[in-house]
Amino acid sequence: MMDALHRISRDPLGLLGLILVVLIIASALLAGLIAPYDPIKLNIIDRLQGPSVDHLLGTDQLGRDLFSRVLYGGQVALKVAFISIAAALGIGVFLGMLAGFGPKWLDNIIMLFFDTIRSFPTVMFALATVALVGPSLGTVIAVIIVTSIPTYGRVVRTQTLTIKSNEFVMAERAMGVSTTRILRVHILPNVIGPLIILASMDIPTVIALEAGLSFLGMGVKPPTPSWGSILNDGYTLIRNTPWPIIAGSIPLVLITLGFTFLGESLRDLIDPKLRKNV
Amino acid sequence: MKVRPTVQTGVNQKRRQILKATGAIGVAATTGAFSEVIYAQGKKILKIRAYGDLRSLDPAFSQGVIDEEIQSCIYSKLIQYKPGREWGYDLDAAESIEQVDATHIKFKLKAGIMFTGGHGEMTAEDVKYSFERIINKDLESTNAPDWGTLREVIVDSKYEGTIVFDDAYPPAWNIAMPYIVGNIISKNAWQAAGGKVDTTTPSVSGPYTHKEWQPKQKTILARNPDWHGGDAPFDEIHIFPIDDENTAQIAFESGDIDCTRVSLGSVGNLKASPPENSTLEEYPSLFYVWVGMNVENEKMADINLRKAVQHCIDVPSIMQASYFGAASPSTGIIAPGLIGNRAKSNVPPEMNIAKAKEYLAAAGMSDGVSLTLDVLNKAANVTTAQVIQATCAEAGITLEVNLHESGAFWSLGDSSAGERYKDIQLILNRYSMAPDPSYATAWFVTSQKGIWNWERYSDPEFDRLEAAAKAETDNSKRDEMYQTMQSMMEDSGAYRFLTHEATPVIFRNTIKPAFRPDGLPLIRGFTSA
Amino acid sequence: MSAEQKIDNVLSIRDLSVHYSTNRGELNALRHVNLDVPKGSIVGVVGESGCGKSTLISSIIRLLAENAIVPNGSINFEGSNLLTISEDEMRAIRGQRMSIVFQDPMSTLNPVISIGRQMIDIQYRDKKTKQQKRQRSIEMLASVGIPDPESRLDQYPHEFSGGMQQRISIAMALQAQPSLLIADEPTTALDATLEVQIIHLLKDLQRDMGCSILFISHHLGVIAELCDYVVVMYAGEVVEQGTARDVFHLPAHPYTEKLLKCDPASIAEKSRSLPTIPGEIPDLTSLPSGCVFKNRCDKAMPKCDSVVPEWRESAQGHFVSCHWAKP
Amino acid sequence: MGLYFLKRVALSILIVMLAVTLLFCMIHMVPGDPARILLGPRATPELIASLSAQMGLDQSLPIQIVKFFGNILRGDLGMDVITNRPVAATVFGQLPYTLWLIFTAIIFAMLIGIPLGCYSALHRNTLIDRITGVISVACITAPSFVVALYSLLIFAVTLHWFPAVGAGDKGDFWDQVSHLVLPAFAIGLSWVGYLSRLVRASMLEVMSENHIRTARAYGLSENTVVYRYALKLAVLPTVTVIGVGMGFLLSAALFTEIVFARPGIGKLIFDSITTRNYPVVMGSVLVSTILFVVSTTLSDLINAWLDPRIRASL
Amino acid sequence: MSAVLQVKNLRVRFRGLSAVKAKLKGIKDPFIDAVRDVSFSIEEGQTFTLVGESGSGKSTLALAVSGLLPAAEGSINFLGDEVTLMNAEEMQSYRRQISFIWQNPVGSLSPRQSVGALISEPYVVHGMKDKDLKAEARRLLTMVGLPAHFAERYPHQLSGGQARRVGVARALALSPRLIIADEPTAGLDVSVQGEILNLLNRLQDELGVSMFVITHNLNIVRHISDRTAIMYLGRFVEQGPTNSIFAQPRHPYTLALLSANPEPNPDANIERTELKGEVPSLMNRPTGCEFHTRCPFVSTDCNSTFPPVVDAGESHTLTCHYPGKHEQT
Repeated sequence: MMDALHRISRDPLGLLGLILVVLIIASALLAGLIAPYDPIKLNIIDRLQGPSVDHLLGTDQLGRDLFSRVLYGGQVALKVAFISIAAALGIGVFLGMLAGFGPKWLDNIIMLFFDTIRSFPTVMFALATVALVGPSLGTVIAVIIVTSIPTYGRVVRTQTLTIKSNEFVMAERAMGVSTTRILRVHILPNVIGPLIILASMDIPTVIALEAGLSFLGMGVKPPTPSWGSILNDGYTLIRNTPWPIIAGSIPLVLITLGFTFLGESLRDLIDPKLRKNV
Repeated sequence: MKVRPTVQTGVNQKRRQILKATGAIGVAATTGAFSEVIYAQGKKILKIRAYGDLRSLDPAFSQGVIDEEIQSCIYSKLIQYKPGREWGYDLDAAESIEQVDATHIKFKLKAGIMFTGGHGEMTAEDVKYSFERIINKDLESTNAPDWGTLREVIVDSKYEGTIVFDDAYPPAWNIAMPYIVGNIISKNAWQAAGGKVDTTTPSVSGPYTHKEWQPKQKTILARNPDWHGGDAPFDEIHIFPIDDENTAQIAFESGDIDCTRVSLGSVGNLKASPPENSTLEEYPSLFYVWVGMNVENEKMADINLRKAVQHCIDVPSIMQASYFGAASPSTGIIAPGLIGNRAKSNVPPEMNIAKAKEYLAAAGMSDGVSLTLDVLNKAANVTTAQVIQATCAEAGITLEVNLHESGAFWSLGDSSAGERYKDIQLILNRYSMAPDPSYATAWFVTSQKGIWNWERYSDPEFDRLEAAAKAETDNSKRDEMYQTMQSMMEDSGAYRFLTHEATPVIFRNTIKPAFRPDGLPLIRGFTSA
Repeated sequence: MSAEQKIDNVLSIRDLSVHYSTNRGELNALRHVNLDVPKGSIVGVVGESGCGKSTLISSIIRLLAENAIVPNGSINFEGSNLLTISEDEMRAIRGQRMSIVFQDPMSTLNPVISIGRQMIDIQYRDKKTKQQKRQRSIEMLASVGIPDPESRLDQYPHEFSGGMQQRISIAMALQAQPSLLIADEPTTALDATLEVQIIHLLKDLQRDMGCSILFISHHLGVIAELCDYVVVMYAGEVVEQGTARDVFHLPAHPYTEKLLKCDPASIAEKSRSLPTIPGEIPDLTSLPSGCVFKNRCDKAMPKCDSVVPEWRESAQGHFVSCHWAKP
Repeated sequence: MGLYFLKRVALSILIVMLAVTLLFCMIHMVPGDPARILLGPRATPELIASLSAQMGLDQSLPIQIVKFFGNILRGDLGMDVITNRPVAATVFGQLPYTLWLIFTAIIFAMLIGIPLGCYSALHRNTLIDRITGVISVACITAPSFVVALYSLLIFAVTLHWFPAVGAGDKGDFWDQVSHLVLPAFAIGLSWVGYLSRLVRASMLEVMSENHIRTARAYGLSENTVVYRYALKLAVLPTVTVIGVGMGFLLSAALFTEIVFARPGIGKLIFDSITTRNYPVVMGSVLVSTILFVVSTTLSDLINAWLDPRIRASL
Repeated sequence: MSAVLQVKNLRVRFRGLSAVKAKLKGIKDPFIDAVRDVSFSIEEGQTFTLVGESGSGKSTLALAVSGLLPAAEGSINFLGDEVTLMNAEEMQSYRRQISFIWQNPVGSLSPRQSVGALISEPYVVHGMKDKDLKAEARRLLTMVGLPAHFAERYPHQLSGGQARRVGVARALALSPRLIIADEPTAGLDVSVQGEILNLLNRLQDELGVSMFVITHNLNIVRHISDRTAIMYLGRFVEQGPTNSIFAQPRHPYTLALLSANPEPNPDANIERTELKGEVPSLMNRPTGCEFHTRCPFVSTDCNSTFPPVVDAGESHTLTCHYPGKHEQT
């Protein structure tokens, strides 16, 4: 671990990524301490202000402090990203290993399921889901989980197939090791490391998707501050003030840079062949 | 005189130069089938935005303003809305028209109004066909209710006829004859087409003909050379469906369209620094926006709670936050300028937390209560909901805002689709409106419960008044009746009226537009400046 | 192989060191290496994994990894020092006057380009028509024993077996009739019966074309059979070099001696206890003082601990770096 | 190869059927009655019932689905309940716009992204590599609706270089091209970043392979090595990613089609779902899944064309 | 001395083509015989060696013997029990009694497990968790000549020779009756090869375990093996006591293999039997003697009739029409 950190710190972009990620996570976690204002407190008189000493990023149409909203929005973003990616990873890993290690017919069925899900445009699936259960943080998370499962599942399947053909798997089987133990003890640890890197690089995509859903009015419930809803507010207010869009974009760009560079750096460290068979 | 502004022609040349200079930018080949070139110089083209796309060219099936904007250009009516700030009408196909008694309207058509496509001259027979087919049950026209109590049209002579109602129906002058169901079509052509048409039309009689519909792209109208009223002012009219208001404004600024409604949020900026060569005009609007409360919901059944909510909502704040100060608070559901508009509401627009708390105490909810507010997921609604949420919190009412996409939202109160209507507590709603008060009150009668009356408000007196007012021909009495009805709604606590919004429009000075008093464009009335 | 004979050497490496900068510090992959390849001869380089064979090859063709440093030494190839000439000059040498056959035939050829295309591409310097180049490729394939070369020219590497791929690699390497062919363990990935075929092929081609071959292998038998001269490497150093006969019959360095002894192939009698070289190669990032082999040498003496043995001629044309070696 | 196609087609049909059924079921569970939405506020219950029957909504879901597939076999996608035109006319009227948009965006992304990635890979860890790295990653992030809006404000409103809305006049090629530039840019920008990172990574990987060392050992010029020997392999993953990316592209197209008021299938899907226009939902889902299946098959074929090893395994 | 393992007429097949493809191409038998008609036995405490080149079916045979691949025909008898008929439970107990040493020293060790965990895994799997796993790991490490602290290392931190020792330790954990070693010296340097062979020999002497060694390296065979079989295209072409095979190779293929091993002596004058061409594909085996396409001594009838099994005495058998023909030329 320390070794990895040390090696990342030797790669300037990796270091930049690490710093950004730490910075953003810390600012989201400590939003309650850092944020100068209540993110949902209205102040209609001071609405639509530009950046000033009082409001670092200005205020939105309800006079709420954008800087505070951006900080709190980080919590939403990270919540969405971590919960949905963790769940998608969990299910994707399970199904992917099953497909990769199981019998051919099961593999075929799971792959068919993956392809079917993937064949929907994400937004169409999101629309249908939102229409079904209404827009909320949970819906966003659910949509992301379902649409990400095939991606991870496929990677895991390919990895599992590769690992399966490795000699050590045969060695374990010859020893009489059960399939579940092989999957759990011998394959999972080999699959999960690279996958987490892949997933970390997906975090920005997930956050951007949340922004997209907010744009279509299908994001989180008001008044929860999220980067997506800030961006969406910014979109409607674009002719009044550019600041909400800027405020919403800054963390998005930073977190993307952060996770991508950190992920790439880790990937180069661990397995350069990772992205090949997505 | 050129209608396309010179600036824009310049833009176009510049654009082409750039394209030629940069090469094809990686795009190859065109899609073959395209034949016409309509960029010919010297054509007068009006380019205007509509907020949605064409759905039908059949008056019996047209769906509201979007279709009507097109149909009113290609069909003739007995009377047309008069452009300007005051509601009124001009004669169109009718040479004369008069209300002879409560249930009879006599008209005489102008001679020589020709239908295109060789379908001959417009006669009273065509009027009869046009109006009666709408109320014919077999046709299943969605617009039948607009004709109210219409019974029949009697053909008196080639050009003369009488419109006969079962009961008095004053709205015929406001929302029937000059509106969707007032379009006169060629009986001949329609019967040849099988009795109804879709997005094409076999024959027209207005200043323009329907030239082409490019779905989700534009509708093109071309000058009708045979129009009885002389030469229409434009060679072509291009109507662009653009739902996003930012885009619409950008399209205007970049010169792609000549006239559009702009968002209320832009009004301030546009006023402060108006784009060159253009005019911004503000019109009131007929829309009405209110917060409804479901009187049958277990929690909301207590009138004190409903009254508390009424007092928690600060309309001026909403006007600022959601409408950028470009709209004013409303007193009810009938907009200023229409019969029945109230000067003042019973509950003042400003919030009164103290009073709200009193009502809460009376309802035994001093410790606070949590409620839900259902909202359609459009920006202004979401903002409004957040303001309401914030002010309600001050009185101890915790509001959970539920967003819905349009399909789900519009079925919320539908009692034929499951039990969801029972869960409605607070709902932020916005209905559109035609310029007759009956159009507004019709949704709040007992029989509309579970259809459009989502508050499930019910009062026999209201129902009685609604029926009577519709048939009242004395305008001052009508006015009084509608005012009373709105007071009853407000006093029930089930309604907190917010606003009628506003319609700011912007147009290029190269054209002379024509708007209804509510700011909707009367495209056939547009001329070049 | 003395200084006087230098003129006859196609390749002569003097005092070459190559270091890699790594996370663990500087890795001394090659240290003060001397090596000569006389004209028209086959020189075998033998050594176990980690002895620096591949670094040696990479430095000769000047395709070292990015983190490599060459602190000293020279590589003289037909009169020019490969370490100082320009990149363009070096490119002109590669594939023309010096070419190479790599270890793993499966990954040596570009999988998505046809054999013919690859063979024609490397003749880019020749001012011949495409047809002539193609003809030349067909001839080369025929000469390395590919049946029906004309039609196979349009096939892709994966359509050939491993043995065939290695033949193609050799054909490509010899196409320009280079004066030096570097063969990097070209038979390791092949079965024994194929290995024999390839060795014979190499030997025949070398005789016909008169080129020199620098043959790298860990297989002592192959070296003994094929090579005129042998260079023995250990832990980044050349510890011994001489004629094949000298080195195999009279090994002068204890490592060579032990290596020869522990090859099971050289032990004809069944033995339940084979000779070994106990211990491991020292860590190249922190080398011990003195002789690199001392920790595994049973002849080690106190001097070995402190003094790096000199590179000297122990017999006519037989060089060694060991304190025991007689001058 | 023939067998591969048979299998592929069978699988594709299965995927399309599954996808259509799945989404159809989802939408059907959703509240919201198309008849009501369609008929508007003045509709009487009788009218609604009559229209529902006309649309076949009074039948059970499985029957509706079976009927739908049965009709497809007869080449009938049903009637668009809003305009009363055949769904096929609606869908295929919108499809070309989106296809051109996506196609242009991808070409744009490839023309910029692939050389950029190559350049970065070849100049690894130089300042330029790091700068292009930061820029391309920033490109990946930019939500397409924000890019769309800003490109409108800059290129249409301020600079007047390109038109703002619509898809251009039929028959006027340059007009259509000029209408395509900004939306394609808005969609393509994130792909520029994505492709450049992808190509950089796979280029780095390919450049470290043995056969590249061989090519260099033969003194092939660096250009030949990179652009003829390495690039062909390095773009393989890119082709796959683009093929699979069809779903994302359609989503991105939706945003730009809204912002640019452009006709297109993305917008059509959005509108038909929100209006519960079931026949159009079914028709457009059908078309978009077919699009996905075709694009993945196409990318497989392109991969096979580029890589003889894959060709052999087909 | 009794046989630990007895294999009779074993046949292992794979599906070479999918059912549909085979139908389309009109091929009746879409299967490939990777191992065909193989019989041999391994005696208690002895080493049986199988020699062959890549693709000859050596590893397939080993997997089939251990029950990891199904046998299509024939019998595999382990200490009186028929392996091909075992149920899951019996198979598990069979697995306890045989163990493997795999070809790739590092690659056959699960990469994310520590050496200690790897070595003690057999106990965990076979329900002996209550054993002092750490002590067992120490014991086994010592047994194969590795220091105890190696238990904390991970496979990628090991050299080839060390990894191979770990593999041996693992194979010994459950005190098996039979060890199957697939290319135990592959990928190792010459000096390390000797160490591993000595280790295997020592352990066999100490523990009396039987061994089934697979290799293509003839040089090591004579030092470890009691009995040797030569495999070509999935068949045994020659089999007999190791001494006899080395002293008097009779089959031309054996001859070629033996002579293909250059001696580390520049003066050695090898009379080499060189083979033509390459190994034919299993998909279309040659008619008659399957070796005739490459045989330097091929005669007219070799390509038409399958050669008889020739007994060369001392339980040394071979399949050839003209055994020992090279001696006449």
